[in-house]
Amino acid sequence: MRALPATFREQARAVRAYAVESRAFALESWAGASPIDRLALVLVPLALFLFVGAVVSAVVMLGPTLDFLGANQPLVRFVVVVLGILLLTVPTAFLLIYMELKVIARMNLRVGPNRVGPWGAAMSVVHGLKVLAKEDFAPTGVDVPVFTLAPVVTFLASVMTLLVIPFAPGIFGQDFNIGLLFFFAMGGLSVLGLLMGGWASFNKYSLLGGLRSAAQIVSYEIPLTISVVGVILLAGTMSLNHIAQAQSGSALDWFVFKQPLAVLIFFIAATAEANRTPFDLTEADSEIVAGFSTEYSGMRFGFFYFAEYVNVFIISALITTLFFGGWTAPFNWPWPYNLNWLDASGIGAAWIVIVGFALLVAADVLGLAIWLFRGRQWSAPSAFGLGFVIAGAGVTILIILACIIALDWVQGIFWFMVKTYIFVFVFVWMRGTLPRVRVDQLMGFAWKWLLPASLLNLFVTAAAVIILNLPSAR
Amino acid sequence: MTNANVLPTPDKWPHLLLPAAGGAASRGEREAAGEAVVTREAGAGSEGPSAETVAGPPAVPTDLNAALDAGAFKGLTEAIRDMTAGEIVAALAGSGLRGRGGAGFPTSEKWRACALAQADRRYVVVNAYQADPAVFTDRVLLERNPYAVLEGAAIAAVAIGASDIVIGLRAEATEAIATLETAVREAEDAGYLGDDVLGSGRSLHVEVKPLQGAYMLGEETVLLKGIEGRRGQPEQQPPYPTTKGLYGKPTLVHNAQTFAVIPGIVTGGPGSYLDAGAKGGHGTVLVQISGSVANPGLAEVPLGTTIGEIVALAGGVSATHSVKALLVGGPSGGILPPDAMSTPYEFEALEAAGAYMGSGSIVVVDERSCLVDLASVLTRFCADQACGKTIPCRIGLRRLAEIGARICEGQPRGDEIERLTDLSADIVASRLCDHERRSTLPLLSLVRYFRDELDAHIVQSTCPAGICQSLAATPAGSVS
Amino acid sequence: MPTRPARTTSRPKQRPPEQHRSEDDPRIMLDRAVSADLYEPIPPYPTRTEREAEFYTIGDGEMFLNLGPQHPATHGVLRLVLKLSGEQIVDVDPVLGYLHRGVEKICENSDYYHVIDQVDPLEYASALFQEWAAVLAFEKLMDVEVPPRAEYIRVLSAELLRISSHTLFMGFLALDMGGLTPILYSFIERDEIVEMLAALTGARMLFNYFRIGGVNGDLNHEFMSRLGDWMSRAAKQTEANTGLLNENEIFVRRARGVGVMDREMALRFGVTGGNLRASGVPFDVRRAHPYSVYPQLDFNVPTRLEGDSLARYLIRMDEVRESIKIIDQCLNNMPDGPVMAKLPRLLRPHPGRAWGAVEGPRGMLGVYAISDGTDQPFRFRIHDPSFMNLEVVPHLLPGNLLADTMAIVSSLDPIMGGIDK
Amino acid sequence: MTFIPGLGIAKGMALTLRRFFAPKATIQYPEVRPDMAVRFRGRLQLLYDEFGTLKCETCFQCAQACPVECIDMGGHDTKNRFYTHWGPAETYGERREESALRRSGRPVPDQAYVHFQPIDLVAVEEILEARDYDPGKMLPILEEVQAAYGYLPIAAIKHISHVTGAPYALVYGTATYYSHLSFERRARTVAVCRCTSCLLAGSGRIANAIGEGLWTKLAREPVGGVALEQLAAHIPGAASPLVTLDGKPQRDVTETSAAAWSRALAKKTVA
Repeated sequence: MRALPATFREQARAVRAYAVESRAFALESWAGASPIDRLALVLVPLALFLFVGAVVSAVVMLGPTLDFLGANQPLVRFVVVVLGILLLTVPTAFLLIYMELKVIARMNLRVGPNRVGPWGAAMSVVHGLKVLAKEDFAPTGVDVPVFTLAPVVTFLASVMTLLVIPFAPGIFGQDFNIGLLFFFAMGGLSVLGLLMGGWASFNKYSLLGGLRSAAQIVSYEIPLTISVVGVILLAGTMSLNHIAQAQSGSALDWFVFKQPLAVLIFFIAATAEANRTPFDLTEADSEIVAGFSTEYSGMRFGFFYFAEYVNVFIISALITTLFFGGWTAPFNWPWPYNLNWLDASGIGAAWIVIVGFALLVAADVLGLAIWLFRGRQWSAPSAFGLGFVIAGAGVTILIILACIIALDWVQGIFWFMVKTYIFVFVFVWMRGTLPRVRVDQLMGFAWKWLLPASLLNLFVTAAAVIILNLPSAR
Repeated sequence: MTNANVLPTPDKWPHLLLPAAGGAASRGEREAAGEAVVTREAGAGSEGPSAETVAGPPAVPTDLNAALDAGAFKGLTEAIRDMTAGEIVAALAGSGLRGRGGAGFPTSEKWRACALAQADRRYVVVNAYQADPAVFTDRVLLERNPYAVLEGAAIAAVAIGASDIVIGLRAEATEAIATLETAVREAEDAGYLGDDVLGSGRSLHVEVKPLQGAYMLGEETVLLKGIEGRRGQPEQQPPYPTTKGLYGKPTLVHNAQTFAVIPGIVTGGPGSYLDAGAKGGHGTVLVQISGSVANPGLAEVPLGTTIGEIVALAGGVSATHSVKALLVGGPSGGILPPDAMSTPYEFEALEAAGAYMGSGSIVVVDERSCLVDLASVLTRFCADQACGKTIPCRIGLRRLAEIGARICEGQPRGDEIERLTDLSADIVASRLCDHERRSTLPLLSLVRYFRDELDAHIVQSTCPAGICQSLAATPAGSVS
Repeated sequence: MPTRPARTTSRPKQRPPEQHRSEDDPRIMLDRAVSADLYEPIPPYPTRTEREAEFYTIGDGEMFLNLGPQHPATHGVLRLVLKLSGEQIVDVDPVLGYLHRGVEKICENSDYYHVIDQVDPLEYASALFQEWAAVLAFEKLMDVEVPPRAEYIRVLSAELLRISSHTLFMGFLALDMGGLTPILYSFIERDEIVEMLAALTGARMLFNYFRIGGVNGDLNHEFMSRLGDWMSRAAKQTEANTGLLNENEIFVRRARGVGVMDREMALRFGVTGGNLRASGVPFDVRRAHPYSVYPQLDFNVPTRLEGDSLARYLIRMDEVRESIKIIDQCLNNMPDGPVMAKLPRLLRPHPGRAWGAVEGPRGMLGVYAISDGTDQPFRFRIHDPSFMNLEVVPHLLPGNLLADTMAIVSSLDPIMGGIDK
Repeated sequence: MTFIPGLGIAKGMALTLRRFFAPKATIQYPEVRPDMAVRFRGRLQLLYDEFGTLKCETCFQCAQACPVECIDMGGHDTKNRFYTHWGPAETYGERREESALRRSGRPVPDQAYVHFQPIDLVAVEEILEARDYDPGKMLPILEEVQAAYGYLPIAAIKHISHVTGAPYALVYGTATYYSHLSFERRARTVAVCRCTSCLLAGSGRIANAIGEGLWTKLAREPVGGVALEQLAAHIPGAASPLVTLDGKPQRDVTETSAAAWSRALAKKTVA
């Protein structure tokens, strides 16, 4: 009788056993390595090499770099700021996307994303990665150079405007004295990107989208700029930083109370400028599919998408700066209170070391307490870990409070961010509720209503300045 | 020889199948007993219509010589030598012989259909598979008179041009199998069977096929399946086995009793058979009488005699008890009231009375037993034995048995009787084989004749006979 | 151990022989076309009729724009070829048939029971009305008398479905005009109603609940409790949801005076239902050709005169209020008794013709059944209201802007399932 | 129409803000399952009637009609020994590749492959040789195999079906139809006669009582090695409620004593 073959289960077990013991052999042959092994094989030596190189160059080059930096302070400052702004925009865009997803969902009686990361927080990051990973191919018949440059122009236009926005007393990109003008100039550039995108995609829908966006932004640019002139008259300068300072003191000194009509016009015109509902004619889903970005995919579409959200952030920032006092506190805030007495011993920067050491000690004590309290069920490292986390949280809160009290720029950022995100919420709220306006109504409204209103506001403000002989007139 | 009790029958009754009463009395003794034994001579005209007794088969069943003296294989020699197939079938038609399988189908039509069917090979199958476990008629016939059956089958084979004969019977009937095999061997030695039969160049091979199996193998198409070694499930008819039977070839299937009578018809001419039976049917049939009778056993009864006479044969109802009902036709027979004693025991009358000949068994039920319990147990038996091929039989009978069980347990649903009759009508209407048509008889005859006992169970939920435990309202102590 | 014989069934896999690429190989032609920039326009579609020829000749400054069939806003797979000059619509050529399944032919090859569930997917947003029309026609053919309780249950479930269909209509109208929230509110509302009907009929969309001579199942406790709970807050919920749109200036400005359909045009094209009543003609099948128990129910037929998209929207909101009233009445005087008439297992109506019409959410839903005595209908003609309503689009759209096409088409509330049959 | 232009929009915004804080309508689907209505017809499951018996009669119509063969009717037998396909031989003949996976040539474990004790098939070969591999003589073959091994091993049936060419389902069908053929080695057999006169005398109730004692039912595969069978024919001359143990009639078994007798027998017999 022939020997009966072993059952399939046994054969499978045999194959797996072979696979395990042959794993050692696989590491030598690149083909057999799993992806993680391959990554490790490449990155580890590279990291080592770079680390060594950095240490050597730091030691050798430290002296000359320091004095070069010391020599031309403004250039360094500019480079740092530009880097900061560029790095800042993408996270804000992510934050806004996540906020919009969640808020509109809540308004629709839905829950919104809650599967990716805690409460769905990683949703926009995942969107970003997805957009990054997708292939952005150019369909046939597309005018390739214009097609690829369009998103860059739009994104840059909206990012550049961040340069002039005063986040806090000392914290701002570049304090041009013609900050506002620079702002509107950059705003105008983004329309160029949309047009280029629309025209280059060789698709009727995007063509319509592009033309619509051109018409819309151009016709809303005028009331937008005129409505801001009132503020300029009051503040006497176009530099946003000074405008913000002009409104310092309590909430009553904010220009919103002096320029009520201007706020309204500015708000409406700004929504149209950023293509936000109810004026999102450019990518009206139900009519012209996705407007100018119909043919875009991958990171090109990503730029358009982020540009839109950065625009929203900028506009709300501008509204807070121009009319709601930028980084000034709503009531005369007793602080910044001088905390120098804390630093009686004058060790200055050494404080950081002390705080770090204190943090470690606190972590150990807490870890021990938790370990005992838990009756030794937990393993020591996890108890210590929890202790460290709690201690760390406690220390950071303390530091932030100290900064708010002590440093005026932290305070400034706090207030600025609060006000800006209130307006972002309003924009998102509008997107959740309002239907879309028709193209001709949009145009009619701009030319027949907004323009005359902004002119009226300009005339009244000018008259007021002359008659009441306000300080800025002198 | 199984000690089945063969009841003595009055002399005027013909003895075509079994030797005359008195069990192993050899021919010689019977002569000594003074019975008028007339040996039928070939071609002799029948002497008048009155009861002629034909020399019964030899006392020792397998003694060929004694059998030859008694006229065995005479019909076969006549059939082979000087009768053509047409004449044999004509003789059979003249005799009006009807199948003994319970359905009573005229035999000659089957032969004609089988002879006409074009095929290179035909079979003759002797259905000696007595499905009803309580009845031994075929077994006793094979033990007491094997040569008659063999000769009948041989004649049939000659008539339809078959050369293979298969005898299917129960494996439990060990003596019958032994007797048959010795009879076949002796007949082959004597040249009546085997290759060159009586020098006529025909060959007749006989194969005895003991089959173990279920109740269903009594039905002809199921028996063929059993012989082929496949699942015993009936086939759609038509095509009838006469055109497409064993291994797909035309097959003639008859009960053993039908074959046993044929030699007499061939030798004595159709007339002799005609008058050997009262009005209605012709010839005799083996009936098994059991139940509460003085001397239960089986007897050869001419068709048309009343059930009362048959029961009297077995000594009548036992003295201590009175008859309550008559179960005629085996497990799927009809339960008839006592006044059915007067109905003649032949096909049409029984059908009219709501029973049927079936396996030829009559059970006398006395007042001690509960008819509802009996009917539901019989239906349960039929449901268990169903081969399961068709839905109405497989599920319908099971539901029917459940209805019977519910009535016995005393939890009948409101419209039990109407549901019962309605379901039975559906089962009978969509039957594939006779089992479905007959299995509904016990409960239906109960509804027809014993409505009061049924109502007692359903309405007052009492069991007059005290058999149904849950309903035993009557004082205990009644013998169950 | 039984060895399995060698596989003879599957052929060994070989690579097809490498052919020499001939001149007219498409890949060669494509490379040449793209590289040599010889991108001449695709020859125009061969026009057959005179109207088509006139439509497909293009003036200067004009262009064709395909709206559909995969367009996000068309209800199902409707394709509108627009001839635009700038944003202005010059002419429209609707193209139908993308959802054609030959339902009528299938119904003519199936027996009378089977037709009922063939008919459901036609007007899928309101499947019960379609069944009702078919069942009405067959009952006339076989002159079957439907028990009163079944009639009331039919009215009850159908009116519920009408409310859910109109809520859907409101959601899609707002979505086509850019609003994101109303569609969600309407789906929440609709889901509640559909859950209720699932408790009664067993299905959420394609119910297969009506039978010739009655309905499939009687009211059960689960359905009644959910209905009671929903009725208590139905009116308040509808007002809240519509409140979002009724006074919204943007919505009103986009809907008022857009796609005005006057009486003559509506009557000429056979438009029925809400769209007709919005143009001032108070025609409602429930009143004009009363069927079932509607004569005993008192409800009024809301009509408006303006005939624009806003009127069509407001009419449907009024109809929702009317339906809530009808459901109330049904619940109050619901008779008891059987829900299904006794019918033979095999239905062979005597040869004849019958017309059954029902007032569906989108208009008069009719079935014209001809039976020739066999167990399959000889002819099963379905009259669908959306087909008539869509007939009007090529006459309403020219002159409007591209954005208005959405407002007008979705205000007519066409269902492609019914149109393409 | 409101007279103040912005009022309608403001009202709409107010509504969405209220809904912002209102409870949400989403159900976290995989964790929280919606409770479908009782009468919901969308469930994909086998149906049971009010007595809890499975409504499926394995009539196999659905499996045959399924174009993609996604309905497979099969299962383990009541004793959970082997997996078998139910249904007519042609559809699920053991030779035809039932699963698309295997038809695609990939090595997929064959559900019909049954892990059963291998037996020495020489005896079967001899029997088949004697009956010259004729599927027509299936019954005698099976009886002789049962005589040779004491029961009908599945390996033997598979071998018979393979060698004689008869479909496995046919051989399996014949083996299960006849009650004297058994898949289970049985030490002793209790047979109850159910002829009319025995039924009259209460043999039906006796059979149930014995069945309870032996934890088995009539004509079922025996549990404890003692099989309860139905006597094929009444032994002429035996008393009316006839019960036989391995063929020998038992006098003392009556309705009352049947249960005790069968329990004693079960204890005595070791399977």
